[in-house]
Amino acid sequence: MREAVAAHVHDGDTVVIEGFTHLICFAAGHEIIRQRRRELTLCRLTPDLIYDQMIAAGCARKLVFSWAGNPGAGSLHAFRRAVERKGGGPLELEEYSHFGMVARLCAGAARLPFWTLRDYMGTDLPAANPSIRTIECPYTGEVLATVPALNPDVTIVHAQRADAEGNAQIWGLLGVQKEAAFASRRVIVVVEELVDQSVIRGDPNRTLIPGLAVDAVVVEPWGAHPSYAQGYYDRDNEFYVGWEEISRDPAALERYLEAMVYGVPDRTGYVEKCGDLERLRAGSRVCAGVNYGY
Amino acid sequence: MREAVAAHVHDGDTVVIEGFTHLICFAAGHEIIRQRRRELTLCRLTPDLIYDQMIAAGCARKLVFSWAGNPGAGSLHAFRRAVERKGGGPLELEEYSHFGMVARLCAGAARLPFWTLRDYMGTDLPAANPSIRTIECPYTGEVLATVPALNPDVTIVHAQRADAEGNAQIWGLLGVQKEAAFASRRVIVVVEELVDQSVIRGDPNRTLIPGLAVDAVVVEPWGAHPSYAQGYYDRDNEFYVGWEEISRDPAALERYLEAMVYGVPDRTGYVEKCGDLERLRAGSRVCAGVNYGY
Amino acid sequence: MTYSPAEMMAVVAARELRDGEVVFVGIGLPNLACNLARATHAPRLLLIYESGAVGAEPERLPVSIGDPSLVTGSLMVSGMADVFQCLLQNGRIEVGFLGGAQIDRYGNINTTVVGDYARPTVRLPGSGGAAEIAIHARRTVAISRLSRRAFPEAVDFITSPGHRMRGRGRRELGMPGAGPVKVVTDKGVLEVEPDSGELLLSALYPGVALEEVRAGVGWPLRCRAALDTIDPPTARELHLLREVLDPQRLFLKA
Amino acid sequence: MTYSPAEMMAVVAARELRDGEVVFVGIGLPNLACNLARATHAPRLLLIYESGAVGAEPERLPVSIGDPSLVTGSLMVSGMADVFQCLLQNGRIEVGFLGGAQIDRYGNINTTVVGDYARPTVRLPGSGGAAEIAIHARRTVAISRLSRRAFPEAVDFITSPGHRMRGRGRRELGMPGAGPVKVVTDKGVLEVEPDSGELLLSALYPGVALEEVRAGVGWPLRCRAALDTIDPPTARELHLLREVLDPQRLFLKA
Repeated sequence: MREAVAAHVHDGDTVVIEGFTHLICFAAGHEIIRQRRRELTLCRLTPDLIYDQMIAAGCARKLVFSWAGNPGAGSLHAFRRAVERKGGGPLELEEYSHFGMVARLCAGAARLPFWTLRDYMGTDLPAANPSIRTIECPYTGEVLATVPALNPDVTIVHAQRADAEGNAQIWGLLGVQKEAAFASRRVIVVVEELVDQSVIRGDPNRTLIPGLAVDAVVVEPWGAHPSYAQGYYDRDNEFYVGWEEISRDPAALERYLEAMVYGVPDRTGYVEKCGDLERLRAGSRVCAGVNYGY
Repeated sequence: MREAVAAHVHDGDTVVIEGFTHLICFAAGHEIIRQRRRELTLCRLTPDLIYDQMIAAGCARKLVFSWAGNPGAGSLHAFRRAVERKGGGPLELEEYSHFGMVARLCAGAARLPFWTLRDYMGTDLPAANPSIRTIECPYTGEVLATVPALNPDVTIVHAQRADAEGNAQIWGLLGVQKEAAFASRRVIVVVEELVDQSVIRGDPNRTLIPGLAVDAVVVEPWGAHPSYAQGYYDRDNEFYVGWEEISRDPAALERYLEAMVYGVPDRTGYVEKCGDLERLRAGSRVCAGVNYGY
Repeated sequence: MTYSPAEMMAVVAARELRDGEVVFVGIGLPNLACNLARATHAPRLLLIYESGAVGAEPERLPVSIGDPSLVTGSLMVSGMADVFQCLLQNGRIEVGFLGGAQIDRYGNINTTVVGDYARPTVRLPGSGGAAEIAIHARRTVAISRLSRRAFPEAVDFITSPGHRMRGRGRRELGMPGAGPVKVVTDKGVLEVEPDSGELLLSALYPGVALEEVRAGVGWPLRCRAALDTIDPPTARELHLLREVLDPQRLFLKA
Repeated sequence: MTYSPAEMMAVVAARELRDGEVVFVGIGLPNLACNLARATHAPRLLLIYESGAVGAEPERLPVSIGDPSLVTGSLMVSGMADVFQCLLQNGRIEVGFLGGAQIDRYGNINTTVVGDYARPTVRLPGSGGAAEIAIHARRTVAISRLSRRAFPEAVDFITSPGHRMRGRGRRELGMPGAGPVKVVTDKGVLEVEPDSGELLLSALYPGVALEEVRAGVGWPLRCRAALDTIDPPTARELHLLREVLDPQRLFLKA
């Protein structure tokens, strides 16, 4: 991870770490904090705890997003302090809805300059964000919304497994990882397990991101904690609930970063310091295979 | 099948039977021929033998397509006779490239009136088809191609398996079946196997079309023959090669339809008359399952 | 039998759902309402989460819309591009649930900022999928507790459009869905008046006085000509909520 | 060792491929060329079929681009929307193969009609993915046998654009890829002259006279200043083609 972040994440980059609740790569976020990257434009539908930590650590110049809360538990207070100018920031915002962010990545993945959607009429979002525009249908004359393509410098995707060439398989929630990877100039795939290519070739319909789009593969078990990896470990909901108290207090947040990010050399160190993660280990619900014969 | 076609396919309808080489629902095409539907607008990327048969049988008023050949074996002669005015037709054509047809179904599935693509510059296709137009990007000013949405009256998709509500799972080549189903007013799913819903729920990432988009489920083993169903049976390549000779001769084609379509009451009759289909039965290449536990 | 306002809200929201409908579910009370409906009068309700889980039947109470229990045993997992394009924009969602820090006279909802957008007093999470749910779901049901702060005459920021936005109506703006036809509160139900687009009181909960509702609304609330009667939660509904659906009282606290 | 024109064409096309490249493969000679390259100098060539099979390693000779053997054991199966948007339009395809009934002086290819579009003498299959492959692949290689009919001065219909279309160049028209930089024929190789966009003869196969090539081209074919030398197929190449890749001579007949 150290080498991958050093090689592919630079100061000033536009960075996407995707994963909708599922497979959020905290391991990569922490390494970016440790390497003290600055002036990043951070993009994610849901900034989640990981971007709250990166904002608190001073990595971010700008946030591009659609829902900035702590899912099911409260606020992202480092984010709020920055935006409400209560001791944080400044932090530039570029705000969409989920569909708008998804559409931006669809355009990026298709290498089109924009994407069309039926959205935003009657809302105040276009007034808050001049990048939300309109276009007229060449067939019906209808006016539809557009958003510009998002083509990040680097996208980091956490996957359950990949081979050494980065052919990555994901099951459970898929979010916008495929679109983000194809939209990006560089792609880091972080996996719970590195598998032999025969595992990938055994079930090719399960592959979400092909190795041809991947620049680095990093093996990092528990790399999504406190988020989750279906079939590997559950979400650490206690940590999400507890984040409310940590992030509300800048000193507590700083202590957290000191202890769990700056204070450990790598993900292995983090996992050791977390203590008993085994309580989150997934139970077994293995599905049946299908026949690829002919 | 008889009831599903009677209920959902009407004279004058715009009909899509999709499946790219894989899972082409000949069973549905034959039933439409048997029920003597007329004035249909037939849409498919690759008309293939099935639309050649439907054109020969007089079902089609118009063909919307992007590649009209007999893959790996020759021509579709009923189609050619109609277009070349050599005893067939008239048959109206609306012609795109594959990407254009895919884009039309993407727009239809998203319920947008058009789709944008970077295509057709320098080609004679827009001159041949005035529905291929352009649009100017509201961000960069670039001029890009557009195609209009395709929203068929009815789409027929063949799948390996579905539950009684039509939640359909497909593996192997996926083509544009998902987009066609979502674009369509009505959807018939034809399956090799009807399975208990627990099979579907056991591996939800394998589901391509949800039951909420499906109007009828028909169980028709061997329903894609002479096309193939991965994991069930191989393509009957001899039939594809032999079609060249049948379709070249209008009388031979008529004899074929009499024997194998009009001359059998249903798919079971067809399968019996085909004789030894077991030679096409798929070998076993069952993949491993994945863990959905948490 | 006594019951809490949260329990009543979950029950009233559940009764809004018809069997077989396709529902876009949020976490918390909407999720409880949907699962209560499934356990009572609407066993064939189809639950879709914006995370991509379709036909979820979670074996535990999901703590987020991306909970793994929503995936395991579901009918389909869609990528989010399909969720928004093929399901929501396609018109497949019959009911959507919305909540918000502010709901105004015309059903506009604000989940973005309190105060000015550029220098907000309180920065809220933002739209998520709420803007497009409000536009595309065939109808939406909003759930919110009454207070003058939560029900202002006009919201500070329109995140999710209601029935009149700066004087313009939904049809004029080309919105496919009917918008927030009902608002389920802790004291009664508001419903839209079709012509004006204004929210009117359509029902009071048992034992609630009209003045209690008016005290929690920041505009001169009008009442529908005849108010509906709403039955209190049944013993079975309360049993399901308390013992089966949310035994730890995660979302039924107050 | 004697060899057929088809064998020579497969060998020459194979040698055009560099190890590690991402290739959009067609059926027939392009497929044989790719698999020959993989078996010789380019083991890491990545084969993508427009049907959606990525990284295919078929255990039998595929008879169509949708053959099940292309799926079994492949690295990924993409839906066709992803094939065209995320792979081709995205710029991930480094080499595309094209064939056609007609190829003209500027590399334009016709697979649509002979004669007038509305009343064709011969109706050909149409574009398939050829139009967008010609536009987006970083470079394309065309394969076709020489004849005056197949190589007219100007094609009847431009299905896949070459280097000059009705007087306009690729860059002017905004095409991302370099187009058909080489045409592999049964007698020699044509290459584009960058400034004029015209196809020139760049190499003759062993034992072929210039006049034989000129006889199969419908315009006054110019030659590059210095012609490349092309080695005949090696014994190993012929062995692989004949014994391993197409033992039934499905595509190597003539």
